[in-house]
Amino acid sequence: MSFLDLALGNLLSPVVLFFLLGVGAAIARSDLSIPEAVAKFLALYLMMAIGLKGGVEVAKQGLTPTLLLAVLAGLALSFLIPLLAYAVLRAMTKLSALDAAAVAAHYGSISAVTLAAALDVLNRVGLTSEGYMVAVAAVMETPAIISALLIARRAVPKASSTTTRELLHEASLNGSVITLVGAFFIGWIAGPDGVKPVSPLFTDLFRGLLCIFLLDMGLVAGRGLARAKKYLDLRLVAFGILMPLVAGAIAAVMSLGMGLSIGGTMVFITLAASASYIAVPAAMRIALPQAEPAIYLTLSLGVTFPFNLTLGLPLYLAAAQMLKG
Amino acid sequence: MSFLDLALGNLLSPVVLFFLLGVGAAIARSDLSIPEAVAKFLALYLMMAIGLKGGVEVAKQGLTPTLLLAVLAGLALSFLIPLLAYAVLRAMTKLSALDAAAVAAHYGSISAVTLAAALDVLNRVGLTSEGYMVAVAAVMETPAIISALLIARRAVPKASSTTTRELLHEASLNGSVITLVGAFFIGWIAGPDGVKPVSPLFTDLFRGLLCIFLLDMGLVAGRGLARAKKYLDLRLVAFGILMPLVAGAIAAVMSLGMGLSIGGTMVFITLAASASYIAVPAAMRIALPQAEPAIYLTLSLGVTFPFNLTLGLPLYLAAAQMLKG
Amino acid sequence: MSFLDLALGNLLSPVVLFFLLGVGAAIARSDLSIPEAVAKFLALYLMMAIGLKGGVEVAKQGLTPTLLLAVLAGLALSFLIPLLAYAVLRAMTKLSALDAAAVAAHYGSISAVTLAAALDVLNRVGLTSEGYMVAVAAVMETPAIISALLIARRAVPKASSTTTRELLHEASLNGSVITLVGAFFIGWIAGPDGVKPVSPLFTDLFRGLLCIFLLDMGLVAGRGLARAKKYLDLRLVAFGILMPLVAGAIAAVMSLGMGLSIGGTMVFITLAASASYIAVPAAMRIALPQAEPAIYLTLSLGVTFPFNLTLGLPLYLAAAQMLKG
Amino acid sequence: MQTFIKKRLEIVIEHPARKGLCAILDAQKVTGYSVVPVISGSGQHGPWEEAGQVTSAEGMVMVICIVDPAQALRVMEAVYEFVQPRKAILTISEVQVVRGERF
Amino acid sequence: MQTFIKKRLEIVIEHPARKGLCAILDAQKVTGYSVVPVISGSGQHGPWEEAGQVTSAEGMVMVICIVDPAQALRVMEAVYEFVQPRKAILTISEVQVVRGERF
Amino acid sequence: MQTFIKKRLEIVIEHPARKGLCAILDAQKVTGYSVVPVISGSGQHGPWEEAGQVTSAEGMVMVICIVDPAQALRVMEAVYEFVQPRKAILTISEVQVVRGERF
Ligand SMILES: Nc1ncnc2c1ncn2[C@@H]1O[C@H](COP(=O)(O)O)[C@@H](O)[C@H]1O
Ligand SMILES: Nc1ncnc2c1ncn2[C@@H]1O[C@H](COP(=O)(O)O)[C@@H](O)[C@H]1O
Ligand SMILES: Nc1ncnc2c1ncn2[C@@H]1O[C@H](COP(=O)(O)O)[C@@H](O)[C@H]1O
Ligand code: NA
Ligand code: NA
Ligand code: NA
Repeated sequence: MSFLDLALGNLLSPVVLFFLLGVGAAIARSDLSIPEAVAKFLALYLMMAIGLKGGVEVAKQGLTPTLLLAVLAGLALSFLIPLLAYAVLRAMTKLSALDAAAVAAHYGSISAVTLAAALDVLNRVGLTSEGYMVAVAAVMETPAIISALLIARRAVPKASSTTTRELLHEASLNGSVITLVGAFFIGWIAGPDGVKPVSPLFTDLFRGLLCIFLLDMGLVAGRGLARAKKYLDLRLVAFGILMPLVAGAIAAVMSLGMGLSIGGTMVFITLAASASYIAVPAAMRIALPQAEPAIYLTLSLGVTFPFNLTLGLPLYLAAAQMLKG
Repeated sequence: MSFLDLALGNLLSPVVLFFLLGVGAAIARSDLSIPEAVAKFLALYLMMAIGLKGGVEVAKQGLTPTLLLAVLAGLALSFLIPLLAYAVLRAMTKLSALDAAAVAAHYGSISAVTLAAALDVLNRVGLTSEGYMVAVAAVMETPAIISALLIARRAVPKASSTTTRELLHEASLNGSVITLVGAFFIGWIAGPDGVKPVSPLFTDLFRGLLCIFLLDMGLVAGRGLARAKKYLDLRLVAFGILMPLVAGAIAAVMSLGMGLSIGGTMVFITLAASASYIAVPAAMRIALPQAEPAIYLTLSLGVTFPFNLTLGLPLYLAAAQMLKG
Repeated sequence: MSFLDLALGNLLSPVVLFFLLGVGAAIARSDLSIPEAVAKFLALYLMMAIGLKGGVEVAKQGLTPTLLLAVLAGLALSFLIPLLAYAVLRAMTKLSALDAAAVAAHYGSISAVTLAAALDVLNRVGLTSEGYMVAVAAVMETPAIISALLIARRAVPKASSTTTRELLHEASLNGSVITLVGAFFIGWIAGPDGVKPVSPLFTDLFRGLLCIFLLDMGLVAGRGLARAKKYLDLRLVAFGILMPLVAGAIAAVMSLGMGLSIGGTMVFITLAASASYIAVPAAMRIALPQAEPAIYLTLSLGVTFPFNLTLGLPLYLAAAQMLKG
Repeated sequence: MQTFIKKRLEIVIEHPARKGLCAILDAQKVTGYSVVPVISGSGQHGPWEEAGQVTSAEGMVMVICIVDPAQALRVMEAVYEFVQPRKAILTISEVQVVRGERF
Repeated sequence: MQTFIKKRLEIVIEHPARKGLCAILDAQKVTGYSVVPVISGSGQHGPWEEAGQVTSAEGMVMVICIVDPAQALRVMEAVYEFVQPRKAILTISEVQVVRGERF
Repeated sequence: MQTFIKKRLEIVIEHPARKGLCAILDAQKVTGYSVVPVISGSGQHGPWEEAGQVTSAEGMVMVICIVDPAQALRVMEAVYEFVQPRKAILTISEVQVVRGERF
């Protein structure tokens, strides 16, 4: 399928349409909102569903040496993307060192809902990905936080009173990481037969609940955009679109030597290209309280996420098809 | 089927039984309750499910000229029923002009959960309705609010400091209207194939979640009844039962010239007969803050809704069968 | 199947694995948590699902004289287990009379989630239980509370200012009891055909939602364990494991004369062995405010529940197979 | 703008005891009260969290009641008697209101 | 540690009117405000509960706003005008803050 | 009915920093504290809403702590040091309690 077909198919899928509905409602200042308790629950559900699915795949296919390669590549990306992002931000934009470091952390880490949407795209075109990509996603969540903290400390020695150890504990025990990893192992241990009785919830409802979650993400992103003018200038917006492309390109190059399937390659590119919006913002409020949250939240949720969801995903799939097809 | 069969089948369906359970628990002063976040989420879910279903039907059947007729008829009803209701209330009851106007607004607008229950009744007897009835429902939500505000302004010139424009904005961007309309267009755009992957959530679970929602409605209605004595006299209760019958009869007459199916006719009658309990009460608190909310909430939720759910729906179906059968 | 097979199969089922994940996350001090609104909703859902299932079974099988026997046996157990538990606690541990009475109430009553897990175990090994066991569960919820209050009053005459009548009202109208009983009757009235349209929610999703609920229970239990050291000594922990075994043994003996199936016997033993964690703690805060909640909650949720879930259930099934196999 | 001095009672109390407390306030004929959720806390009985709880046995709520100074003592004494055997915190402070006749 | 005296406005108001109230506070250029949920309550219009509500018509919220004494009267008057025709409670009390220049 | 004067600290602070603040209160050996949710607000950083948020990075909570006047200054200083670099509001007011020995 051509990129245009993929992009159009993506834009017209309920998942993306509900996101756009949310953005529209927020911009029109509708009072539509999803209760916080439900939003948090849906986020948790997505983690469980993705984790279980990955674990079951690994139980079916067994472990391959590619796994180790992919995990190492993911770790490296999560550590290094923040360095790149920081350098670009300091060179191209007027962000302070602290704000730049905080933004950089988001781009090194990953967004689970972007991953969920990627799996949905693959599903729609009839492809699958390696189950262990869930493990890759999990290991990529945290290193970027550490990396960004080291950058910030070097630039502004008094930036943070949190010790690296405290932060490492905080970040690796983050609820969403634990759920993803936990569900992955549960899926692996229980295997296809064990997971079958729970698949009406975790498989059949996946896309429907993803729609509701994306409606909510659209509302939050749309409300964030309202204040974008105050916090983002054109260069920052450009960064929010170019950074995923650059990070995705690096991941694409790395994937060449990794023996991943087309689906796996697309997922790997997506992980690199996506920016965190749950775990990293919370960690930044603890570690770098003086960085402005409106900047990194608006960039990650209001610029990069919508870009990835609408145009990025079909692009990454087209790239993966070109590379491995 | 005769009205008696329909009524009995309706009363013994889990949907109505759970409502009655809720009413009973509330009257017995049980502490049973559904968290507010969950109740709000279920309300949203019903809107999404109804909207999608309607949109998919339109995608399948295409648009017919009846659509325009039905939309116009709905608009007219929503504007005019409040006038009628206001006149009746002022003539028959002791309500003040303000309270009467506020109550009137509720009867011109519609109740989405009554619509959901009507669809469930149709489903049970193996009938369907025109998909675009969802659009009719959506256009009927708001005009009644404007109509009632104009009545109130004429009766009590200082009644409201809200401008009609503000209120129109508020009412038409109400979250439940946006969700219903948005989901309708998403269903239409995505079509049957696009919506299929989300149907385990939005179709298969519909009746089950409706049960839980109705349990909650029963609890709220039952608690409202406890204070009915203080705010409602016999004439108001009579109004709460006769008004839906009158509005439904008008809709039935109008439907004669509209070429609707039996199911569509029943839905149209139900829309006219139902009274709002989400969007209008909130709008009234903004537009007519001095009207007593206990009156209109108790009437709409404690009298008219239970009547419609238990006896009204089978009656409206029997009427539709008589008219179009 | 041998006990070892059963125990292993149980420990490796997603239901138990998610519970262990929750316990692990809590002990590691992860910030993973399930919103309170969602937890309360899941508890309600389990009640509705169990109740409906039981009611439908009764509608299918009709009532048998065993029902009456089982209900009477359940009533007797719920009244008497607190006496036994109180005596053991006063003899074996250093608990004050008030604390001992409060703990005793928990063991006489039942835990609905343990019942849900028991039904899941039966399901996994292809067995069923008598539908009316749900009614037995319902009648066992409350008497233990009254029983414990009488004990407390005798030991500490000024222990409670709540009258028995108030408490009886409070306890029998507890939301979870009402939901269970209500859903049971709805299932019975609506019958298999009536309930079928709601079974995608109440049957198909049962195990998946049970997993999420148990993840939450694991988190709560794990957090409770953190303070166990302060409130529990070794003897109390021993009580938390022995008491279910003793109560289960008594139920097993009683079941000999009751003509229950293997599944029904296992459920009956489980009911006796399980300790309440929703209705009774709340009732104790009202009736015996000076009893320390950390003691009874930690015992019931942190010791007895995990024991029953992991080792108890397979044991009770093995016992039932031995007795009735 | 004329203001009137009133008393503000703030009672942090266990969720299960909330109904009882409100009944006492009603019996004292206070003009009203508002209940605010408490999501976590710590005290002599150690820390607690509302998150994930299915029993409301451990949660707390905060009841706020504005009363006229002339009635404050009476209300306080009735409330104190009820909260005394329970996990609860009762504080009183002074506030000003505009619609003095409402309380 | 030096502290500064400020005024604390506490307004219990109907959920649907919350946006309007916040707009008035913004118009008065207060430095900020916080909104706290209210889950149940009682007053002249009888008792209400948030639980299970699908309409927010009956719920209340509590808006808390710390203002400088020099501006308190102006803010109070604007707020009073808005809340006067509505179900609402407005109380003012005295508090101390450390970062005096923030308010 | 004898009452005792205490201090009421009210701290509106970011959700992610809540654990840290509570740890400081514990370290100061306060007798307890209660945490109340904040659902929306506005300040120098603009308005925010809790609704729909999946990250708790932007939410705020309100921590209420009743302390003895003799310890108030010490607690306040420790709290101030922690909240100073953060988005937070700290106010102190006077309240009366009945069970003076509890705080
Ligand atoms: N000094 C205090 N300030 C504010 N809230 C408190 C204080 N002490 C106790 N609380 C609240 O009251 C609950 C029960 O207190 P306790 O009975 O001391 O465990 C605690 O969990 C807190 O929510
Ligand atoms: N004296 C009071 N103290 C605290 N809150 C009150 C008081 N009176 C009324 N309220 C709150 O304001 C709401 C509306 O009050 P009312 O208009 O008197 O029914 C009540 O439901 C309470 O939540
Ligand atoms: N004057 C104020 N009164 C009450 N709450 C405030 C005030 N200023 C700020 N806040 C709260 O503190 C949060 C952060 O404030 P700021 O750092 O000024 O953006 C706001 O979103 C409000 O929730
Ligand atoms: Na990334
Ligand atoms: Na109508
Ligand atoms: Na038991």
